[in-house]
Amino acid sequence: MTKDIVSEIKRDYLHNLAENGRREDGRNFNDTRPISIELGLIESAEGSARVKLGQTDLIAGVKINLGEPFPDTPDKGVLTTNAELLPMASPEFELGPPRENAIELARVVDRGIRESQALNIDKLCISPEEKVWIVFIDIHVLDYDGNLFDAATLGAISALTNTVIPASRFEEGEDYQLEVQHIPIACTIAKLGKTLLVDPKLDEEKICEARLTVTTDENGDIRAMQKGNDGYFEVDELKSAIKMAQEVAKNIRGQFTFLQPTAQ
Amino acid sequence: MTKDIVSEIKRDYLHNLAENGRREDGRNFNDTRPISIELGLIESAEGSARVKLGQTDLIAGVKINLGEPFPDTPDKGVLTTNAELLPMASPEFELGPPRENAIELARVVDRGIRESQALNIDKLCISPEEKVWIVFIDIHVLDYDGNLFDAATLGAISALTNTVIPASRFEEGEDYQLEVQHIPIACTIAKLGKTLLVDPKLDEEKICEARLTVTTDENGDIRAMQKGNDGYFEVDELKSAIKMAQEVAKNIRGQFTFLQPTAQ
Amino acid sequence: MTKDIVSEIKRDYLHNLAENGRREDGRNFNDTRPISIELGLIESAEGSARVKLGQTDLIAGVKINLGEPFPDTPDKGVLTTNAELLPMASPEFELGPPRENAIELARVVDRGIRESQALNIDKLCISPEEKVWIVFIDIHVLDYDGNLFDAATLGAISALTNTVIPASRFEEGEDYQLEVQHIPIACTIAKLGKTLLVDPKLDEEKICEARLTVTTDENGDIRAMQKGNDGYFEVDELKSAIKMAQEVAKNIRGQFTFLQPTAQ
Amino acid sequence: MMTDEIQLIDESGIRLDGRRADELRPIKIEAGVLKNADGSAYIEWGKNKILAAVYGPREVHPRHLMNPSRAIVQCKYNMAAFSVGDRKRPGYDRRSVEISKVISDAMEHVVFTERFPRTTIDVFIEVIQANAGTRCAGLTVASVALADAGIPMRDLVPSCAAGKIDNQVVLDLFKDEDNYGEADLPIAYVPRTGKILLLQMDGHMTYDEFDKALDMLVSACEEIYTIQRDALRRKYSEDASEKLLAEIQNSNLASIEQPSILEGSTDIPPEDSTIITDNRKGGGFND
Amino acid sequence: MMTDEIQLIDESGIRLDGRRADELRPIKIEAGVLKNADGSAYIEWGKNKILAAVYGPREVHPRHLMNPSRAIVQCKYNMAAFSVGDRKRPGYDRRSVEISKVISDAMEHVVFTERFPRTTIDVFIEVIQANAGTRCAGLTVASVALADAGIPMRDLVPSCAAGKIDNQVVLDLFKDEDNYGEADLPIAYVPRTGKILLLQMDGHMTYDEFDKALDMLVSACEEIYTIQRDALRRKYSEDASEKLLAEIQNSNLASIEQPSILEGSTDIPPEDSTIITDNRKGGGFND
Amino acid sequence: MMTDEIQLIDESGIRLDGRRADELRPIKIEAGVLKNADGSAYIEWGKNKILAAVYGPREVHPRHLMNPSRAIVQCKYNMAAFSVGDRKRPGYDRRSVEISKVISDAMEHVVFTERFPRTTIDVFIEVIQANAGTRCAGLTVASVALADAGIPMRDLVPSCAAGKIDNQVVLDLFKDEDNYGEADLPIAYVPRTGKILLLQMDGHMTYDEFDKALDMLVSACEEIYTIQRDALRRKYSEDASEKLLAEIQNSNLASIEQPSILEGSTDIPPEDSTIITDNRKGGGFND
Repeated sequence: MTKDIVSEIKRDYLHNLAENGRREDGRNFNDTRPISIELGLIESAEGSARVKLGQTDLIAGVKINLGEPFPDTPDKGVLTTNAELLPMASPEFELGPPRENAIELARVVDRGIRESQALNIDKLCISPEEKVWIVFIDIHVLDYDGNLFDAATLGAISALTNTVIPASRFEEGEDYQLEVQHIPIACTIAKLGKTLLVDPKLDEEKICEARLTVTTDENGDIRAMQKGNDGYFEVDELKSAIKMAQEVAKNIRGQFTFLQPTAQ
Repeated sequence: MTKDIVSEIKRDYLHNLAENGRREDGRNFNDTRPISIELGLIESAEGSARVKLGQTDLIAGVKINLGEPFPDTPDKGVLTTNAELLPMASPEFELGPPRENAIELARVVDRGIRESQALNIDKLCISPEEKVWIVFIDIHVLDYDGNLFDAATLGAISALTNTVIPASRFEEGEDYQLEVQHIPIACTIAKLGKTLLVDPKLDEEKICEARLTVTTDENGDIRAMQKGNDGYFEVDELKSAIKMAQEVAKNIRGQFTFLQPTAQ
Repeated sequence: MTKDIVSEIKRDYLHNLAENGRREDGRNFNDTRPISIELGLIESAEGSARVKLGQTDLIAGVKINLGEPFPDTPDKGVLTTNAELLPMASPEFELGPPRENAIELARVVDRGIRESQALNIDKLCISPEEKVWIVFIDIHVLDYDGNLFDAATLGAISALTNTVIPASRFEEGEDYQLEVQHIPIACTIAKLGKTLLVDPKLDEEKICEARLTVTTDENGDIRAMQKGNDGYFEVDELKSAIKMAQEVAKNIRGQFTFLQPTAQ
Repeated sequence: MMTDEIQLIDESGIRLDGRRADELRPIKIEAGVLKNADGSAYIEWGKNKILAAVYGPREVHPRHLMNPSRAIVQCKYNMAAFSVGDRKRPGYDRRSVEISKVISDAMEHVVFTERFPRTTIDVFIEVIQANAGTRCAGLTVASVALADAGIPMRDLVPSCAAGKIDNQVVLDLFKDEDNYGEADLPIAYVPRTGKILLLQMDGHMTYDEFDKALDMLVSACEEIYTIQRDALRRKYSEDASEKLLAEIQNSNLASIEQPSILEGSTDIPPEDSTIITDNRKGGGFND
Repeated sequence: MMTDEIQLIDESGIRLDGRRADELRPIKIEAGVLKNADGSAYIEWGKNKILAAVYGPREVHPRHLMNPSRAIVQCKYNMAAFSVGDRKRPGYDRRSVEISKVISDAMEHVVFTERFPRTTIDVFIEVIQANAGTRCAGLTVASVALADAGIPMRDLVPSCAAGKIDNQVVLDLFKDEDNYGEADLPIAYVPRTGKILLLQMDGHMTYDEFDKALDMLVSACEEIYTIQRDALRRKYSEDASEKLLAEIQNSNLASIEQPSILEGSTDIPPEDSTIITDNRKGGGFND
Repeated sequence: MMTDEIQLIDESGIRLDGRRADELRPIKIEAGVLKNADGSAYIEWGKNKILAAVYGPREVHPRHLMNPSRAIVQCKYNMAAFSVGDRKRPGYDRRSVEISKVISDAMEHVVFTERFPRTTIDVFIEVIQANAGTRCAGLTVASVALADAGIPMRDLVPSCAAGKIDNQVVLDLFKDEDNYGEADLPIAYVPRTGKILLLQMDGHMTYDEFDKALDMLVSACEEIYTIQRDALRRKYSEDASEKLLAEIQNSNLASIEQPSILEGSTDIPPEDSTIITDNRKGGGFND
């Protein structure tokens, strides 16, 4: 994601636009691109969602296995998140084991889900020290036009809301719906010069000095944050960014009825 | 195995020969090179064979361990095949984990053995879900002069015919001979222009447009096939190739008395 | 550790010095550099030591886990040694999995500890075939100025002398001091021309034709040796080198009171 | 492959999913489904769901793979972790390495690789949901993606497998049949030229069974070829797609100096091309 | 992060290790502790023990990472196998890859990278003993090592984390608190310019709690900044270190044509440097 | 290495396999056993069965290993999966990396590497069946393979191990002895020059025991040296092999301008060679 790919001309153009209160695609600074979510498209998965955020396109799939708990949390289920930046998604993505960017993406999504306590991992324990459900979230990025953090977090939580625990396959009783206690929504703010803007598309993401991903729950509480790039935020910018993120997340929640906890 | 290594001159020469019904080493199109098989040369292996097919030279070794079955086949033994294109065998082979060609070789050999039901994997189960025999076939290629598929399959099945299950080492009773139910023989046909020829040596293998490996059992039934290279076969060529392969396999069977099932 | 880094001029200079009975830093041929050992500096480790041998600087840490014995030694604990040539220690060290030199270092240290029977691995068995103590020795090289073999062996044995088995953490009774039966000391002799010299610093190590590491126990008996580089020793040189190593080891033993067996 | 008690074909010759022995599963192909790729396509074949994307011709990495006289075609077949019953560990395994190789060989035959020396044409096949027959479906959709990328090629490549269940030769096994089937025979067959570009087989077939299977596969590939062409027709304007498909029809007559209209939209424009059109995105060619 | 029965703060607001809510653990930094590295520093922060070493500017490997217009800053955060309770497998894992990335981003902001095109500045952070807060301690010590290496930079970068235990916002969690804490908020904050260069958070915080934590962190970073400067003062002669620190103080005023005195001692001398001094080893600058 | 109740030497000093303390296992060497390699040899040493093959001098990969002033010698020792009791996972492990290193060092000493700057001489040692002592047998057969490849070299390198069983120093442990032995001392010793090129040891030996072992090893290496020379004699015509061996005999007297007849048959002909002969394959030199 080197900045050299976007030419200096493009950089100046986008900065000038921003100084004049505008964005290349006509959005306001606090507008996201159009979001579409298709649920349950993968029958082989326990839960799934395809998210399109503008032209960023990805699938999140949930698979659930029976396994052993970690020794230091013998009475809790296991959650594990992986992201694949498929080489089909961008000429910049390469074959091979996940690089830095894929690892960061997976870890930021994971923290959003984990720290919001979206899942009750106590309930994923069947028999302490012996048998627990292992929840795998796999993000496959198909087309990359910026802001994977928000799209991937949205994919992950959406897939979880339609996940069925395949208990019968493992002879552990009947299948049942996975409970989702909280709905984390990630919102990424990019900083261009003095401007803060929401949901950066690829060109904006490449030239922004800094970005901040803020994942909030349905109460607006902060559950995870990640600053990126070699630029900086001042304290006031940071506070504004968080408030923007809270607003946007609320807005996204309103667009999709399934983005609601199924359990308390 | 890039074709660029053999010069255009060599290519034209071999094509011209083929058009005139001849091969560089004087063989007929349906002749294999001389085959020698040395059985049981590796005392540390449960079974072994060294196969020389012309100047292609390899050792197949069988090792047997006690282990657990795969969860989805709890009452069956395990067969696993690996091939090493040792760098000593050719200046083209490199150190490191197995590449594409070694993987394809191992998988084609494996399919020949597995799909012909050479082994009765039900009988390799000692205690369902708990203990089965794991049969490792390892092919070590020592000298490479073309047509590894046929030589390696011959090595694998020959090694299996002299394999003893080391039961006493694992305190599972007395050692006993591994039963071999079927004898798969692979025969590779190369296509040069309009000519089909059997057992291509390295030069022929490098310039042929396409090759077809056909593995047949003692009844002439087809158990595995693999087409290679970026050329094509027409339907009639394909049928001729299969019939050639059946003939050649029968011929090879006749050369070695041990190439017979030891069980039904 | 290519020799080309030290220029020919440096090489000639050091050879000339040696021919005249001198070394660059003024030491006699059988002098080691100053040695300092700090014990127990790593609280998170079961045992630890930081060794400075001149400007070579490393930490040896011991961690102990509960685990299963190897199948072929069901009634013995497990000892495993690893060395990391951290890229911070030298511009020549690279990131990534351990290379040849790190592997050789770990194995030579390991042999010194193992073959001297420094640990009584029978006593590290808690329950045969089921539970044994696994002793991990990790060497982290922080600054590299030659002769890692001696420094690392000294670090490993020093760390072992202050190691406490963390039995209580694994609910196996109270913590207790690891017994050390023997104290192996490694001494490396470098050969420059006809000169044998002890504890080569980096410049000497780079230009020496051959080196010999001799690990001896408190009785002067030989427990491990490793010759290095593409030069040679004659039989008489070899014998002299071993005697020098025995002398030097005795000398080092005298410098540190804790370098004594804690058990017989 | 194993024989078992389960009956897979009933007395009237109908299979578990209601098909006849020589009947394909429903196949839908859509071209041009991704933004970044130079070409792309999506296939649903029964319950298989597969995306293909093409990049290139572009620079070769690592450089030692570069061929000074032609392009290389590198297909990479990959299964999503969630595409199968038990989660698959992400990344290429031995099976996907082999499948990638045989698919690459088939594609290399139809692409006019000699026009793009020193480059690579990368084809990524991503199996999103798998239900037996993914290598054939993957190859089928990959050749549509190549056409969508404007890569000049001799032909589209339809692919299909036959198998054997309850001792009968049948077309296009789905997963439950594959689990209990006795043989699997995937091929790629170009109807217009009669060329077999991919062939693998495992299981147990007599020569006569093979012969019967081959007949079925030849017919099936003709059917699939039509579906591939229809996908391109739907994607491009009537006029453009007719020209495009006519070109493919005649391309085996075309000399290298008369490339198919399919070409264009490539990073490295071929010197000898007479018509360069970007038929991938926007403009008059789009539906 | 989990809530539990254990009480981590007593009635009078004192934590398990005797600290108040807004109190840092003891911090000691020493500059110039290694021989081979171009610059180095050691930090003890509570029970954390961390070394940092700097090499560069030097040639980039692998070469495709090279930036023709500036240096890249590559920080590698690594934990020793024996630095934690259960032995850690040697080598980089996913956590250390992420931490290395966010630390590299922060360092890249302060280094005058444009002066050393086509080079890399490598920073190795080795955690010898870990007790929560290692990424902040690692970044803190790394910027002292960079200064010790004479790399021209805009500023030192102090870093610290706040957290939440027993529902209260507190500064600088140690391990026992971290195990049972409800949130963790590491930042890097440059007091003189008010720039936040690193920020991560996980756990559960209301906006108001975040606000309170940020206040604490800003104060803490000022305190740590002083400790960093003192470490350089102790290492270098009074005169040299005053000049050096004054330079850092004013370096945001300095144009690129007037580099900080910190520069020098680099393999590739910048063309525009007016004062080149080796302040790493020997000579008058040493204690 | 462990001591146990099992008696490994009987009262009359005879070992389990009938040998005396200072007796070698039977050794057979054959040169020139592979077609593709530039040189090759096969050894049976007791129950050890080992092949060695040589390629080179040839281009170095990866290129950063290249030495501008001489050839590098890269020996790779590898064990076949089926060469030992429990199947060995294919590929290089830590043990084989170390053995490869010490063997490479020994070979590098005897090859006239300065004649082939910027190249590599690759030696592949493949253990087909292992029964203790494979590194010595591997080095022994590798130097015959180097000679067979026509690589100019100072000498052949015989290698052997001594050990200690039942508290006695004995020569050339076989597997059962090795399992219960108390020490292992492999060396490579060139009889004509008295040079020790490889030496490792583990176990427990007094200085006097070491001294005794060394005496045994020196004699043993003389014996093995003869077997190596006989292998070359059998391979080449009487005349050629005598010249070849005489050359090796005298090669330490030979200046670099008078290379051994062993050279030739290399891809990069040395400029200073006076006699270039392909003594590997066919022609009058063959048996």
